[in-house]
Amino acid sequence: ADTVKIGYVSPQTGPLAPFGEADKWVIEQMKTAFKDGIVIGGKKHVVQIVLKDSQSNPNRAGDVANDLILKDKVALILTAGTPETANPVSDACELNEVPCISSVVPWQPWFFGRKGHPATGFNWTYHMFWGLEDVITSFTNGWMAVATNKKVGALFPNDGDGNAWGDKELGFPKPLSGMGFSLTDTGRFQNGTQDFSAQIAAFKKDGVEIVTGVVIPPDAKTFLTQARQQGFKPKVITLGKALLFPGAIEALGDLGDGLSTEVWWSPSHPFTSSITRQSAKDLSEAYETTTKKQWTQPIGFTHALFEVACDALKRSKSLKPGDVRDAVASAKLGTVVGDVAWGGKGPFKNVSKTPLVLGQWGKGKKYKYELTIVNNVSAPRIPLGGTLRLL
Amino acid sequence: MNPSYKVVRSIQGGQALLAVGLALVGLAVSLPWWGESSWMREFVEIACYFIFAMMWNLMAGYGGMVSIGQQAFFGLGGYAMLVLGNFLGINPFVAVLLGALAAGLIAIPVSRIAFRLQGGYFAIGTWVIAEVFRLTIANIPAVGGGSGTSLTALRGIEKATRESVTYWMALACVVASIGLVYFFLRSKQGLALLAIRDNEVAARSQGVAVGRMKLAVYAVAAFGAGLAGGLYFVGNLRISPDAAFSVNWTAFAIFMVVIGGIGRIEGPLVGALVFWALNKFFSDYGTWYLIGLGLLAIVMTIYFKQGLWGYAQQRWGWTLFPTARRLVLNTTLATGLTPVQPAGPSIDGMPSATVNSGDPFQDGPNPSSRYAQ
Amino acid sequence: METLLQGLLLGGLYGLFALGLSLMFGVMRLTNTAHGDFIILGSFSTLALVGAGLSPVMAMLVTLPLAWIVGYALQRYVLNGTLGKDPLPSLVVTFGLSIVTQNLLLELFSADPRSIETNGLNALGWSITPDLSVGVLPMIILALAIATTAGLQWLFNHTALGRSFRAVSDDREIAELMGLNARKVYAMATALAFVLVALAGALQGMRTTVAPSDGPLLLLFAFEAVIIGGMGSFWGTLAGALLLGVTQQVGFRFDPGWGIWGGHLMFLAVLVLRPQGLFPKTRG
Amino acid sequence: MPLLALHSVSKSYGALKVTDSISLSVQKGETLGILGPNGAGKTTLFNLISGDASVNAGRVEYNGEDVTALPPHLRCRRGMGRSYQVPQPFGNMSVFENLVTAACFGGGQTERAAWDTAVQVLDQTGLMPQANKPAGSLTLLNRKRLELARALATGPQLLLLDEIAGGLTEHEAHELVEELQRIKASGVTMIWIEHVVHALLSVADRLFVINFGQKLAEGKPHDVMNDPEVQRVYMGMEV
Amino acid sequence: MAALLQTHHLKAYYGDAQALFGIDFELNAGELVAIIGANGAGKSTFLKCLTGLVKAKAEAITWKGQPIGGMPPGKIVRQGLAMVPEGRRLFASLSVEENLLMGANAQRQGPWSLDRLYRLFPILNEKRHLPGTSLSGGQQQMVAIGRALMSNPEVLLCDELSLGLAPIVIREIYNAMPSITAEGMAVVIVEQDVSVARQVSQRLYCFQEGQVSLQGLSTDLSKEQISHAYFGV
Ligand SMILES: Nc1ncnc2c1ncn2[C@@H]1O[C@H](COP(=O)(O)OP(=O)(O)OP(=O)(O)O)[C@@H](O)[C@H]1O
Ligand SMILES: Nc1ncnc2c1ncn2[C@@H]1O[C@H](COP(=O)(O)OP(=O)(O)OP(=O)(O)O)[C@@H](O)[C@H]1O
Ligand SMILES: [Mg+2]
Ligand SMILES: [Mg+2]
Repeated sequence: ADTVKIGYVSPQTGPLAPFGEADKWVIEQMKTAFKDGIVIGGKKHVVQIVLKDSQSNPNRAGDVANDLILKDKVALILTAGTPETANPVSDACELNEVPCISSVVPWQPWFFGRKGHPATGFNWTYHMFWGLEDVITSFTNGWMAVATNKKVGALFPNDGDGNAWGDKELGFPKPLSGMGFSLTDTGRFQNGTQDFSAQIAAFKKDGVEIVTGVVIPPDAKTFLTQARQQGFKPKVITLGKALLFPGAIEALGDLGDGLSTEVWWSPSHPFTSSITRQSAKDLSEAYETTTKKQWTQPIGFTHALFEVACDALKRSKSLKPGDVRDAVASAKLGTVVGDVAWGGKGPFKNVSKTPLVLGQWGKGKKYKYELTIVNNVSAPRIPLGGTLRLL
Repeated sequence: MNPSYKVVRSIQGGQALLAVGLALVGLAVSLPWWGESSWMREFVEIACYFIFAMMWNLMAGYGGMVSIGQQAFFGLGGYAMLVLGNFLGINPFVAVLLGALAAGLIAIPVSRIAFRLQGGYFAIGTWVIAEVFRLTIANIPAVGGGSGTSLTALRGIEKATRESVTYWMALACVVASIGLVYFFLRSKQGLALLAIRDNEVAARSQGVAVGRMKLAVYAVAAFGAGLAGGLYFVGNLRISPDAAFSVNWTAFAIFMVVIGGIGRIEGPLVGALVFWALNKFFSDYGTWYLIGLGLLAIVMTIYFKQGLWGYAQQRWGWTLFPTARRLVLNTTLATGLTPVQPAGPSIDGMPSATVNSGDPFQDGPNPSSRYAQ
Repeated sequence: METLLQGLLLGGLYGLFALGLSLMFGVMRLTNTAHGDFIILGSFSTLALVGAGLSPVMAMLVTLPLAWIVGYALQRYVLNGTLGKDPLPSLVVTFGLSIVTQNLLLELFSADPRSIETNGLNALGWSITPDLSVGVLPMIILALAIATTAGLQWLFNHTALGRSFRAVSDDREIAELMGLNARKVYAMATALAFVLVALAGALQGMRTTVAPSDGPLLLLFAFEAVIIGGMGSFWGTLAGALLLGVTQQVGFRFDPGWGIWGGHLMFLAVLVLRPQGLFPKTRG
Repeated sequence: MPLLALHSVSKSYGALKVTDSISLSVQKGETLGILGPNGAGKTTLFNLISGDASVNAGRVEYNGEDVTALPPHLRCRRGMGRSYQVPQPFGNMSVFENLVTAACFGGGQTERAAWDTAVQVLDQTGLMPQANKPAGSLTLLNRKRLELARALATGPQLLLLDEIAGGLTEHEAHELVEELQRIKASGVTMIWIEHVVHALLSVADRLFVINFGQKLAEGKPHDVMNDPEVQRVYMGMEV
Repeated sequence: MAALLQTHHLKAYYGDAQALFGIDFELNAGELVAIIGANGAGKSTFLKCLTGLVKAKAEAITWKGQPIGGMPPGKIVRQGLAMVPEGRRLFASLSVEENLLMGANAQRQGPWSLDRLYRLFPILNEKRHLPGTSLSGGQQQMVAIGRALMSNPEVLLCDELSLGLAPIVIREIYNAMPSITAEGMAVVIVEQDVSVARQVSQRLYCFQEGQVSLQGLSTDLSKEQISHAYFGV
């Protein structure tokens, strides 16, 4: 029978490895789901999924994407997990004229980080995730619910996310000052920085009570331990990226309790898979049963990427890149992370948005730390689990 | 007064070799019409490695300057190309050349710092310099800072055109870099460079401007590295400081040169072929592949210093790019210096001089051994 | 004030990085481009032992003698063959070792950054004044750096081993004539350097996170400290390291993105203005 | 005007004063012989003249120009040719190429002209049979010959020769002397350091004796050799 | 009885260049032998072969009948051969006393100790803590000799002892010779100064171009023979 190959690129190793941790499991699940093949253009095709590791390294991500396109000759590439992987993969697809669906990057760093032009957009690359506007709304709403001096200290590194979050126009600074928060941003630092005393000193000096940012997990640990060493105790710590994962929280020991972060997917999200018909809760429980590990947020999105891919391939006239691309572009699908459809105005020609809420880590029953949703202003469909506590 | 003589600078079968070479180039030029686009991409990539290695060889193998910081110029070439293309709207392919030029020019002030150090210190010092460039670029938001940016200048150009132009350009650069190094080494300046490598003190006392020569070689090597960089990123569309200024570029160059044989033009050529083959068959082994490369470089350096081509040259006297000057006297006396061999036709039509006169000269053994350059 | 203090604490760690490099430079004129990777190797071996259930101190006690053996064997069987007037062989070989070490660690431990569990020691702070508090672990590191420097300097100046280090470094041929086996002396020097490297690595792993690809940056810091300090004296190396730490810290204050850049720039400035280093050897 | 004039030049290595305020001048066409015990500072004096070492004090004038601060390669291009006591060949290049290099850069010739010069010098110095051998493979004697040949190939006005006769057989020494006499007759000025005294005496117009970096004696060869101090210090024989 | 130290057709090379072309030499216990010869004749190379610094065939050099050619220098010095190298070559970063102690590395028993050396060269005692290289040439030469003696050798090889030294210093050093050889130590000196060589030695070898051109009892050889062998005239 004919074969259709789907490429998948994510960080399996390196500082961003937690983003790719669940991929192997999801892919196994997909192999079962696709074991009978899918019909494309009237012909049955065996599905083969090729997984490549970007090692959290943008250069490597581009290289493996090129390999997938030129050597493996995949029909479609899926990619997820921070701009460091998704952007170069998307660029390689755009360059080589192969369709690509990406996720787990706020859409601004994905679109503007790749120098996308809102008027023309991209021809081959499509993206599904939330945007900075959502994360700003969720974070600030959460902070306004507790008593603080509204002094915020920011940790924005010199990478795709950090540059977007900290951007004067697109990022945090403008809306924050609009809402009466003052922002201490000491500047972009290198990922893997071993010493945060400069930032800590600046935060202490400005009397910062809220710390936010988007840092990689090891840097969060370095920052938090050094803050403790140097006697800096903010009331709220809401970090993107670093605090998404239970493993990272556990590694922090006692420092982990009460930290908050953005939540893009959880078992309580009210959506179901178009392939397996599992609800979000079923999906996470299935993961926990097989792997004996606590659920993580990327599970939903990895799963959803395959949902969109499967749907598009089924609707595609042939395996010609142009046909597959057209099928992707015309997707209208309810997935386990919400509804996916492209074709809005400006950047939204290539971007489909999914909902976002705020969560907080606390001592759990089943696991050492569990995530509770504490603010849902920007996505009221997602049920609340509690309210934000101070540290 | 002078015995009549001839200076032979070619090898036997040179013309045949030249013909084979030209045929290969011709074949390569036509590749876009019959080959697959993945082949072109592969060639461009290996061409970048090769040009980079060739320049590293010129600098370390001939000039005695062992640098681990050549990625500075690779990255600068790439970024200069990007800035010229993205912001100034210059055709990216033209921008590649201009970027290389920029890298070469920047090398001149940089050399003032780097030349303060010698030997191993020079090596690591140049690495620090490369890091300074990396961090500087990473802190400039206009070029995307640490996350890098995409080359938008190429977006308007059709895929097939882009691919073949990039490919031809890489091919031209490969041929040009071989030609450049070859003719440079054959020239009077090449003689000076060899003299410096052998004995700096004596070279100075024979009137060779050692400092200027080293600077020239450093700048030319930077130009070549910049060229490789520009070319690489034109083929890749996306550039980031970590990729552009990665020490791996130099690591692979060192590997190729050491495997092929340092201080000979054939070295990087053979090294690049070996590297390409290893890469093709083993790169899927990922880290194990890299571990293997590292071990191979170590073993070669300790047990097999002259490299593959050096071995062939010693063993069988092979040379593809003759740069030596062999003196042949125009007499057929049995006791003569060198039997007037039917010296192979000159590979490139370099003049073989003949001066009249006819002194007999002293007896002597027959030194016909070729030797390493 | 706080910047200065934090800079000195950071410099203490760099000092530990640099001492081993300085030792190998000094005795063998060997530029070890794999130095940083060996530091990381030290971190990971301690880390693996802690992972296997040993306490951090026990793990270090196991790692240090192991490092001695590895260093000795490496010099004896690999690096000795590369010494000589031409710097190329030793550079290529150590560079090869760097790649091998990095990828081996990558294979064994993956690219994830990790840190060594110290049972909360790394979060302990010590408040000097109400607004000024420093980490206990960094203080310990600085103290160790100073102690190690003093120890090395003493070893070099006042023991038979130190005498043979200096002798082979001055004139290998004559030293052999005096009955020294230069290859063994070199091996001892590298072994000692490796102990320092392993110590530095373990402490680095406790203070912050380490990943297999961190090595080169550490090599550059160590190298800069050695050159800034000026060749030939360990106190100079430590001073260079402290200066580098303070400069970086000042740079971080100015803008976190430019801190390390500032350190590099200071190094280059020293190179241009005072190529012999700030505290060159003052003997006799 | 003398071709070369040293004005109280001094040089120390650490605490060791190797050249101690030496003044000397050499006229065009003259051959000056330099004698002195081992380690007296003869080679060092050459280094100061050729620019391989820089003076701590004093001045070097060449052709009326102050060349004290001039780097060696420019001094060479102004007409100073030098041979080294410890031969310094370009070991991986052939003898012929060694000479071509010297003629090209020291002599400022085009490559084509340099070939002519090289062939002529090869012929003149009897190195023709070795022309295509790598210089590194030569025997010591031939290396020393190459030193002379290379210095000649730069087309020197002033030739600095450091112990080129050591180890020659009687016959060879005789040939060398004849060769040097020919060079001298062609108008080249020479300074020659030599321990093989009888060879030196048959070419030198004047002798200059150094001991401990200082001038011990200077003058007509015959007078200098009969100087009791020179006999004692240099020949080491009690008179 | 076989000689203490013998060479049989010893050849030596520096890379491709041959420096010694078959040297036959012998030395008996308690003897003082001088080697003379022009620059580059191979005298230093010969001594380096004896001490293992230049490689030689094993059988080419025998020590008490045992082949020692090509042994590492460290082993040879433990057998009892010590060398005072040409140009002194003190360790620049070691003090006078440390330089002397380096000699004791061979750990051979015998009469020589720091104390005894300081008695022989009292000036060194005064300067024991100064860096070796800050001494005058003559004093450095004393350190170099002392360093060799500290290994309590049976044979002392001295290369160009008087090189660069004032005549008065040379005399001082040669005056110390008898007290050095008194206990039966054999000595080989390489000396440019023919008259000194003849005065102090019992036997003489003259080297020319890597070969022995003349040998015999110092008192038997005439000035003419020597200058013929030396200069080739
Ligand atoms: N680069 C240097 N560094 C330190 N000392 C040096 C240096 N060059 C020469 N010397 C010392 O200077 C002194 C004079 O050396 P020089 O080579 O000039 O002697 P020479 O008269 O040429 O002797 P010979 O006849 O043996 O060639 C010697 O003691 C030597 O050790
Ligand atoms: N390290 C070396 N490499 C190459 N050739 C060398 C080396 N050392 C000595 N030679 C050569 O070997 C030959 C013998 O040198 P050696 O030093 O033994 O002579 P010598 O008799 O001691 O002379 P001198 O009186 O100058 O000390 C010389 O021609 C010399 O040029
Ligand atoms: Mg001399
Ligand atoms: Mg000698």
